[in-house]
Amino acid sequence: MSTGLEQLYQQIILDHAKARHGSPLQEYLGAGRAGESHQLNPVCGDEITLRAGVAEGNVTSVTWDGAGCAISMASASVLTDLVQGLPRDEVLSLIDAFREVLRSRGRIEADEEVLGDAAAFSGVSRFPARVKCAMLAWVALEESLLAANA
Amino acid sequence: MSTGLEQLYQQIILDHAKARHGSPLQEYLGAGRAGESHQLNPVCGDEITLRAGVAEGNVTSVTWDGAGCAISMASASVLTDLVQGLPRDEVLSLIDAFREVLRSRGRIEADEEVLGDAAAFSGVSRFPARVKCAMLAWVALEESLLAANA
Amino acid sequence: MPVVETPVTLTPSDAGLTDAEVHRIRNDFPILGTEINGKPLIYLDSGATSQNPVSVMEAEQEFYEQRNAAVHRGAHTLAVEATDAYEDARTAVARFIGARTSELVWTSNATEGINLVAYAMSNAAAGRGGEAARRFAVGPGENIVVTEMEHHANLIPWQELAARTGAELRFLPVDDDGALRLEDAAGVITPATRLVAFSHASNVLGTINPVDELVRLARSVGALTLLDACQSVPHIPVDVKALDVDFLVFSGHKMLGPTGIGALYGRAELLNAMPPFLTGGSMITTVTMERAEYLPSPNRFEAGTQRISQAVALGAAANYLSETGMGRIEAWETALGARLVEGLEAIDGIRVLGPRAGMPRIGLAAFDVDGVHAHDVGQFLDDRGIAVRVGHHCAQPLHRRLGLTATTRASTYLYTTTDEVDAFLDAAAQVRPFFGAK
Amino acid sequence: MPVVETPVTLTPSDAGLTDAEVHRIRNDFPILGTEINGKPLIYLDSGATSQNPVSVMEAEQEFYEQRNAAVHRGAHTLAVEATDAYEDARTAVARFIGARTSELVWTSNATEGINLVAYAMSNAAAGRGGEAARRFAVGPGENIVVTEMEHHANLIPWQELAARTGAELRFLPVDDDGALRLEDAAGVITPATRLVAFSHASNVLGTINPVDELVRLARSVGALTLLDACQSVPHIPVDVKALDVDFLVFSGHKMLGPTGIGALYGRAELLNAMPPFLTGGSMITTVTMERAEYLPSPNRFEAGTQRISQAVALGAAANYLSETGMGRIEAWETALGARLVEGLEAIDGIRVLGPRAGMPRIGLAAFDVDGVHAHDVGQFLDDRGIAVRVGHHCAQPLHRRLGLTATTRASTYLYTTTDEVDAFLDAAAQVRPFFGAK
Ligand SMILES: Cc1ncc(COP(=O)(O)O)c(C=O)c1O
Ligand SMILES: Cc1ncc(COP(=O)(O)O)c(C=O)c1O
Ligand code: FES
Ligand code: FES
Repeated sequence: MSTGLEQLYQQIILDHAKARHGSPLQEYLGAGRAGESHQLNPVCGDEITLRAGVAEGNVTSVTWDGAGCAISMASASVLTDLVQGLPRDEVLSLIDAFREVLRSRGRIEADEEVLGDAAAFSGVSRFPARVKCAMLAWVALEESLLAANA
Repeated sequence: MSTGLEQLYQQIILDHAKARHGSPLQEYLGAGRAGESHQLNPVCGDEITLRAGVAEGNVTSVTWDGAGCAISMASASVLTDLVQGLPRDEVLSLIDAFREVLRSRGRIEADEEVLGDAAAFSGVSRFPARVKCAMLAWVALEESLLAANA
Repeated sequence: MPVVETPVTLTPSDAGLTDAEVHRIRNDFPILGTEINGKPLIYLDSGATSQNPVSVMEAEQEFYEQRNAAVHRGAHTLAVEATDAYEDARTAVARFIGARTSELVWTSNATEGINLVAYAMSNAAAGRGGEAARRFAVGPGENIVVTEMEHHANLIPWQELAARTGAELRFLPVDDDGALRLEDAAGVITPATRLVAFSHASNVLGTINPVDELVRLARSVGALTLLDACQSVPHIPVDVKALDVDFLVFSGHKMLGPTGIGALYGRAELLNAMPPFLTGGSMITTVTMERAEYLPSPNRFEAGTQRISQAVALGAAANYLSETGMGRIEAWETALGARLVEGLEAIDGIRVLGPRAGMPRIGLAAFDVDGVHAHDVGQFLDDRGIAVRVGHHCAQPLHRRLGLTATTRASTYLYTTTDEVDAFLDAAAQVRPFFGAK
Repeated sequence: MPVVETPVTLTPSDAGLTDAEVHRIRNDFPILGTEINGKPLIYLDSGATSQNPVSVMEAEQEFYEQRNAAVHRGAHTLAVEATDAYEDARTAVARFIGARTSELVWTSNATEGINLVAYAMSNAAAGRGGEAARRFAVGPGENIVVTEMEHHANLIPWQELAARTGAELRFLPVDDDGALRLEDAAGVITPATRLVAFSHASNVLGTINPVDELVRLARSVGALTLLDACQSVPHIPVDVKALDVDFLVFSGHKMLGPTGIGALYGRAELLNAMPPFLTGGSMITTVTMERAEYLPSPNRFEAGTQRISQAVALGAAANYLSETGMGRIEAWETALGARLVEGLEAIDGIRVLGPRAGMPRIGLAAFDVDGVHAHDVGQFLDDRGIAVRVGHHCAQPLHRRLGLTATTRASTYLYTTTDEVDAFLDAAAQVRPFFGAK
């Protein structure tokens, strides 16, 4: 197996693709407000619907429904684990940082200190056709957080 | 001056282009019937309207109005001289013979015995873009003769 | 005229190509010698777009280096030579499908050919083209029929035509295996049907549809027929007169030609009565500020400066295919298609769409891998240098009907070897283990 | 991305090209070294179509030999590389005219770009695109305005749009010299005007129209503007934002690119609100048998497999022009245009159309030779290896207005030398004597 493929599909990604933390989508019954977003990847037709709860400036909950490739599903799952409980503003910075890595075509390495397990998606940046897969849930979260604030 | 150009624009052609025998178009007042045809060369937008009188199986008159290049005008003029008084059927054969030479891309030489001055147009067959010019009046005469018979 | 190289000396036989011939043919395709991810390219995506032989590229280059000029417009020598090359190519491609030269209209691709007919029909409905064009008009109370297996190219233009004119769009459904439910046809195709548009060979299922039957049904109600021949013209012998359809479209890039060119065949009588679609220069006789008179077919449908070098190259491609022999290409690809399906069906957790092994199919197979998304399948194969197509293959309704959103498709051509098919099958068997699917 | 060769090392200056530079540039164009009728080709028909430099042909060939695949559809490596090359080319060409990438739609040629807008407008009139598209709808009581000097490409599509929708087509007349009668504009462009379409530079007169003035007039009545930039984008620096037009079209084959490709620029906001024109694959998000949802611009307008290699080649052409310097090309051609007109005006019996010597004009001149038909003029020149264009140049109404049916046109480009212009003038002076005109 070439390093290319194993860099893309790291074990942690294959595992999360099956585990799908945060799925299925749930009503947000917590304090504060919730925002929701639906994202479609036009290349493949895959979709995700994500709902985020925000209370007192912190992301209190992320749940989602989605159908898609291993990368998109794993990315949503890892994202859910990563952001639960973090301050909303910090999460928005994380999303920016993740986007920057993914768009870098392999030039920028993810900082594991910052992105945690999501750093495993660094390899995706070398596969431009798959960048949207990895970004799908992150864009949905970004929109949800904006909606929750609106 | 190259032979190509002088083969195309033989002196007889340049002369006829100015003389324009048979032009302008005239009412046919003779015996028998007349037929008329209007031909447009879509490549350049040039046109000719030609009227032929036929009496007792003979072409008794050819007159025309036209605007076009030296080749088209000379061809109409030479044609007028050539066919006056000939049997209609013979004229139709002449038209076929002329067409065959013109479409031959230089492979068939015109028979001067048959085509007379019109043999001067042999050179046109080597210039595919100009074949329509030389044929314009001939097609008009062909249609006029068919119309006169209808 | 560009010199068309004879590809390889082939034995004059009606049997399929031989392995040795295919290997010689491959030498004409430089890209087949390249590597992907350090492995030799195994190109199994010819159903999407085919590769170009040297003779096609040379025809185009020779055109630009020696006779490039605007056609049908200039009287100078270059323009005459360019026009000759362009029109000779039209004749070559028309002959390739058994059409007359004036019946072949160049388009950008098959998609544009279908849009051309659809827009000409709504132009007729708006009164353009006068009485002669009445037969193309559609409106409320009338309908257009397609099938449920169509490529979006042969579906959306008709949806839009229906929306513009108030006509209805109907469709022949497929069964759970993706086969056309011909038994329903009589209820769908009615005297109110103006046109039946369907694909010759399906780009997903690999089936060849019963053209005779559908043409007969359409004729019996006075409807026109349009055949989407994108997946047939490149791969099997096609004769428009034998098929007896009214319109037929295909794309050059799927038949060894360049991108940016395709063709619409139409019966001369129809093309000359149909209102124009695109308008502009080179398709007119007389123009005033108020109105324009149009040339007959094919120029009537070719507005503006045309895809000249692309036409010349496509002519060379058609010649390459003819000289190789379409019957022999068909036989070769049929064998590859059978090998694909047998191999895939033998792999645990793989479901092939369309006809089972042993049933007729062209040289392609789309399949679902249980528990692994098609894009992950494609990525896995790409890592081994194997190029396949993944997704809905521009046939979302068909996928939805079969309970899927995306599949993986392997498609062959005259340059595909049995070794390549085997390498692909080998890799396909390792997909589920790699992703831990169970 | 294809490697774009730097054409020649040019001195960084705002002045025109130098004679020496032009001679070096010519080495990049193989066809310019060929002979016609045993004489060196003098190509003065770039206004119809330009010639291609080696770097453009190589970009295309390199594409076919190394990365040919269907774009936006495949996940495999070749498809990714093809998509990158294709989209990089879009960015290069968009930048070349000062547009954003998403504002540049590929078309077959300028003609198709104009048809695209005209059909999108009648689709809007038929209710397609919903409320957002209302601003594009035209109908009875409303009008479209063109000028009397338009190329057929910018006239007939609007005639047809008017005929389809019941709108009126109006035009700005020209005076006896062919200049736009701007003083009449206020009576022609009215609050009922929905679109004003006009050419930037005339392909017959060589004038550059007052874009500012016409855009201001159109804006003042709320009309959209479409600029036919076929004769400007290849020859002078063009910045769509500075021109402030809503739409702009041009053709690749007139700017060192291949045939079969052109582009439509539209303001992003407009393109995203406009209903689609051609429909099919690769321009949709979700498709059912009943309806389709469309992607935003530019994909919304690019149905089916695109002109991929042609886009890549056009990107290389735009880079070649940029690296040479559009300002310097403009200066060079302006000088050639002036030389042409001065020389022609000095010949007995020749009447040049458009601006007199000393007035601004681009590098072309159309003229009438008293007593000699344009096709005979062209033939005479061709015999000396000089390629010019003869006829109505797809502008019949303008010719009729000026009392002519056909003229001869000599047009230059960055590779045209002053010696070529002089050889042409020399030959032009011998036309009337040869034909015995007096
Ligand atoms: C001013 C003008 N407009 C439009 C066109 C049409 O361009 P094309 O034939 O490439 O579509 C041309 C060139 O023929 C032109 O010169
Ligand atoms: C069956 C079928 N129809 C239509 C098309 C559309 O062809 P194009 O994209 O070349 O217009 C394709 C290929 O994509 C196809 O396979
Ligand atoms: S392939 Fe659809 S999201 Fe990855
Ligand atoms: S050029 Fe018009 S008839 Fe000869």
